Amino acid sequence: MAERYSSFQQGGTMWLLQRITAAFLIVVLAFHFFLLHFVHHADEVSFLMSSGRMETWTYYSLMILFLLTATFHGVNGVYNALINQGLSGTKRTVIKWTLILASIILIVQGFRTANAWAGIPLY
Amino acid sequence: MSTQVPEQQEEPTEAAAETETQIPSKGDARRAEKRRRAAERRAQKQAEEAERAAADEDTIELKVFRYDPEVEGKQEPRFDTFHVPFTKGMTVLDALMYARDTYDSSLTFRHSCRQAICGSDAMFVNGTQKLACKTQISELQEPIRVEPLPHAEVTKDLVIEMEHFYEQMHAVEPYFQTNELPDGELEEQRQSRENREKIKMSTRCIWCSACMSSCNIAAGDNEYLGPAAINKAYRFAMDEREGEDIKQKRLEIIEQEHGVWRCQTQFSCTEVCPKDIPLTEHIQELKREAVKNNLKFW
Amino acid sequence: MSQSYNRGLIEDFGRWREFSAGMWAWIFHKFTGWVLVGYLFTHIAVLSTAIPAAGQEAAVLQAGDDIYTQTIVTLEELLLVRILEVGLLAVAVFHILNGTRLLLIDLGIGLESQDKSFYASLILTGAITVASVPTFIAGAF
Amino acid sequence: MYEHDVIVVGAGGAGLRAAIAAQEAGADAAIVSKLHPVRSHTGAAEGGINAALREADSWEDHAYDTMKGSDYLGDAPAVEALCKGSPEEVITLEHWGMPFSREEDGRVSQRPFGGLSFPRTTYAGAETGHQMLHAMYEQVVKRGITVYDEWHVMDLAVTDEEDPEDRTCYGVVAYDIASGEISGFRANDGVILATGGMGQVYDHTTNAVANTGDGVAMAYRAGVPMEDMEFIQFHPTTLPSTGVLISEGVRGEGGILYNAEGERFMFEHGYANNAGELASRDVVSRAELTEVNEGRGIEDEYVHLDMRHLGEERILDRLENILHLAEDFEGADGLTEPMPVKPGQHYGMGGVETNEHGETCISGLYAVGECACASVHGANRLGGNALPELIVFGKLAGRHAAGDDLGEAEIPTGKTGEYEMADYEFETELGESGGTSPAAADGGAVVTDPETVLSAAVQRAEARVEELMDRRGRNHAEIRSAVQETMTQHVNVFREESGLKQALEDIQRAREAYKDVAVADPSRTYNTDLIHTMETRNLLDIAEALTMGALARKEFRGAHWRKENQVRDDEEWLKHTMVSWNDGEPELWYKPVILEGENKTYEPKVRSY
Ligand SMILES: Cc1cc2nc3c(=O)[nH]c(=O)nc-3n(C[C@H](O)[C@H](O)[C@H](O)COP(=O)(O)OP(=O)(O)OC[C@H]3O[C@@H](n4cnc5c(N)ncnc54)[C@H](O)[C@@H]3O)c2cc1C
Ligand code: HEM
Ligand code: SF4
Ligand code: F3S
Ligand code: FES
Repeated sequence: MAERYSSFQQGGTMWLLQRITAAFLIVVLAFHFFLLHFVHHADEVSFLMSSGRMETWTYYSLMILFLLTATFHGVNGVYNALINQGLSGTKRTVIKWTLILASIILIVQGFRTANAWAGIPLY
Repeated sequence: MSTQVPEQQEEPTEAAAETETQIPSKGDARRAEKRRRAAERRAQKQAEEAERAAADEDTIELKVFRYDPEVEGKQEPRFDTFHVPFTKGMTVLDALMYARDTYDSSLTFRHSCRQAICGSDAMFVNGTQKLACKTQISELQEPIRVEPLPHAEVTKDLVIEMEHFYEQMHAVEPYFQTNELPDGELEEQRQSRENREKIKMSTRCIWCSACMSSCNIAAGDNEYLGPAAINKAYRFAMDEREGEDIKQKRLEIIEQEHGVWRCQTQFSCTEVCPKDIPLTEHIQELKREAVKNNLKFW
Repeated sequence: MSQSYNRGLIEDFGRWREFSAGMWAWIFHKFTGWVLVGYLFTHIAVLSTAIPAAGQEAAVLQAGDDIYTQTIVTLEELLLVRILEVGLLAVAVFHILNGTRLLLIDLGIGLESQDKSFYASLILTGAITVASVPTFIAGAF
Repeated sequence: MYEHDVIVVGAGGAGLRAAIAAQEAGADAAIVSKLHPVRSHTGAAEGGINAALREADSWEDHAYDTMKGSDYLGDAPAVEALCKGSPEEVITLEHWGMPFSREEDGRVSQRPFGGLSFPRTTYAGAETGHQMLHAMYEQVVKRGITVYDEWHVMDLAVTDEEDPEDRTCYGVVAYDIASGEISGFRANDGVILATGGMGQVYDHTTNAVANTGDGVAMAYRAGVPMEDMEFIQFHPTTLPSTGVLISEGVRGEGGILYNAEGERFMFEHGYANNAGELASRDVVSRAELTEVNEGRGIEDEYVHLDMRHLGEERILDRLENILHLAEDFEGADGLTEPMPVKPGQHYGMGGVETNEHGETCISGLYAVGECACASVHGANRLGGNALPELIVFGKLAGRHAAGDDLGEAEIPTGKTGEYEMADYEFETELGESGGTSPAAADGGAVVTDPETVLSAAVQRAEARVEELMDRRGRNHAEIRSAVQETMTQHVNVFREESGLKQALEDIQRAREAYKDVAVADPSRTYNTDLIHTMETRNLLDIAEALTMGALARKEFRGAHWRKENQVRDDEEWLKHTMVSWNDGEPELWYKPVILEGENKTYEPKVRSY
């Protein structure tokens, strides 16, 4: 990894990524909420409509990006909060990997769902 | 009037019991006896004062945290109430000194300069970290509650263990380092006015640890460098006279695991700092500086 | 930090009454952040019903009788879910607004008025939430 | 027991500099201080450090100004060492990163100060002392010098030969404030006292609560004379309720002093028709007190310092710090109302007698900083001359203690040079008539083995603490305030014979009372009651010596004003007052002033500005 060759520290990268994803999420989350609660009301949601949206590749990639950033941002946020409260040692390693595992599952599941809508057979 | 009264009544019996069970030294017995008498005298004096105080309008009520690990009756923390005559311009420290010199000479707190420069008397006054000598009584709501700084081990009464704070301060290499000294013996190493202005506020820290005590993160993560130490690092990292390579080293120090990234911009450090140092601003600037620096290498 | 005796609530959140703006902002941001991650996980779980649904007959899908659509519709019929959704909006809006505030602070903007911007985030969150209640509740009865 | 080559007592500017110098000279130096270093009162200094740094300036001019300022009671070798050493020391501080104020070209700023013929006061805002103290402490951290903080040094471990000049100091005994442990600190090469001022002898002072003159009293009891103790500088503008200093800068910018009747008394009552508010510190202090004494004071206590007419903009620009001080410590808003001020004790010119290397007459014992009297300030200190004293003599003493050869000193110490005994008869009994004090010289066989000397001193200290803790008696606070009150009333800016005699009596009474002083707090943990009780004893010794000197010195020189004798008397009084502790009894004597400098002799002239 890059930090082997520079002074770039883990803490700094994560901090920066947390801000960058936050900035990205502001836009996407607002869009997401607006689209699914105001433009289309939540109770009108149906498989086909979702499917229709997902079949546009721009929307599909936006949602995948949304998934990735939100997962990173959320999980990293939780992890950070725990560290701030003094989490350390083995406990910390365990929690770290648990969180990573949970994120992977979440992302895989999200991918599959999106693919199901988009009609991509990979689900 | 004060929470200590029942305990005082118990004390004589306790002292007597001690004499029976273990054979104490003469000194111990005398001390126990003395303690009892002192307590009696104090109770009496306080009762008298309280009466007088009740009659007198211009008196303030002070509730002070008391604890002493080795004195019976003080091992359980309690609050004592003192009534102190108010005089114009009186500070919390003045009131404490009055209470100590008049009612109870065992009331313990650090203080020295009385002018907000030695940093010994940061305390928790009515729920905020304050320098006692710099806090006017007239600005406070009564009764005035005085406690030792939160998030630190209490040594006795209002005195806290400072060692941890000093360690954090020392952890950032808090001394000037430079490779760029001028050649001449009496030649000074120049610094621009702007640069001195930039570091000016950060050099005002008096090591009172009020900021550290107010920070939730420091409370949760004992190893967090804390606002004061990071500010100290800022003071040097931003000093143009130190040179680039040393700045690199400084950034590495503040970027460590328990360094700047721990700060969650709670601002309470900035709010309590008696020297008005914009701590959060300095911490944030260091974060950006660190990121910028890292991007350079990428 | 460990104490050799009990100093009561001095050491922990018992001091909440004495918290200042920045500390409240921190607490709320944390809380809303956690709610959002929690929601993210459940959200994906619920949406996952789309996976089996994709295997169902086209007609069933057309009629909206597929398992995904049914799940959503059932959930949306519950008043509780609607109310929770309003809560979620509030949480998200606050997190976004305060997150923006934090981003600005990280850029060194508006440090002096950090308390004001926190209050502004709170008020704005309240206003947006209230304003959107009708939209959310619509069709629930 | 702890052991180091050089033990420095005190961690203010003087102590820190001494420790650094000793360590640089190869010694294992350690600092023992009752306060953590950054809490030392050096941090309170505002104004600046005098140093002849510029081409147009010279150390000779600085020396001349200092001699004149001292009213010719400074010793030329010491004054010249100060002025020669100061530039290098200031630059050293600068190289250690001390954030001085800067000129456009990046060089350190200098400003004019009272009594100086050139603007040579180098400064860092209005917080020079703070910056200096911290810069030096940082160097101590960098060098890894051991610091025993919150250890109160109780006494010196000194051998007990008959003559103080034959004695040797092997270390100190200290009390760990946090735990109550008493321990010896063995010094292989030397002990350096740097315990700072003694302002607590007065009840109204700009000094810290910790400034109780411990070092002076300890050295005194070990046999080192106190020199020129009667010369006390009173600062005219301190806040009445706390003694916090309002810098001379306010008057410098045009601040005006008014009495209760709204008169600008400096002019209207003719105290200083030319300089007005900007007359020298002693003149303004006396004027203020005269106003109060004649019934024109406000609340019979203070006068007003008004700066409102300077306008908000100018005040905020140059005197912002003052606004905070008045607001925080007196509850007064300098923008909308005049600030109450009165004279307060500020600086003790006298102290432990040393030569220009900081050595006392006891071998292995040094003193530097405000607790020492080398003497550079003579009868009156110039503003900005104390801080250079700390670094110049701190360094010299540190090096000397560590074994560096500094050549032969020119100032004799103890009764080694010329001296004369005083022929003044004191009416009051002085010293400890009961003779209970375990001073170093307590007769019997002469012990010279360091270990024995030290352990005997530790035992005495332990017995002393036991005694104070065990017995019942009165609280030190009443005794301390009795002394402070009489000193403030009688040995203040104005001194007259009857008052001085009264003070000596009061001090003697306080001494009597002190015999059954007791510590009420039974705890060994952070017992400040005990510490203050021990300090009070030191105040007694100092107050007494100070008053003795003041009573005997029948002239008006520098800060010492006598009602009966309104002129400077060079015939009779061009000499240093010395007070020695002779087996429990103070002894008054005099030694000549050295006016011969390296290249010239400083002839006494009329001190006028
Ligand atoms: C308000 C104010 C403003 C001033 N402004 C100026 C100025 O502008 N320019 C200038 O040149 N001078 C100024 N002075 C004078 C100058 O600041 C002092 O004379 C000088 O700082 C004294 O330094 P020091 O190192 O001798 O003592 P301090 O800094 O007082 O240090 C004394 C040290 O000794 C320790 N100590 C004392 N007793 C014991 C004991 N029993 N055991 C162990 N340790 C002990 C203390 O803990 C402390 O660390 C000012 C003074 C005051 C009060
Ligand atoms: C929409 C825009 C968003 C913005 C602007 C935003 C902003 C931020 C910022 C700046 C932080 C860092 C706080 C700090 O470290 O000091 C943060 C933390 C966090 N965010 Fe977000 N965020 C957003 C969306 C989300 C979403 C969608 C989630 C959920 C998946 C989320 C979950 C979290 C969590 C759990 C934290 C950690 C909170 C803590 O400190 O305990 N955020 N957010
Ligand atoms: S930064 Fe401020 S609050 Fe913190 S220790 Fe320094 S002076 Fe005290
Ligand atoms: S209070 Fe703590 S979280 Fe940061 S802004 Fe101050 S250090
Ligand atoms: S007593 Fe020195 S800062 Fe308050």
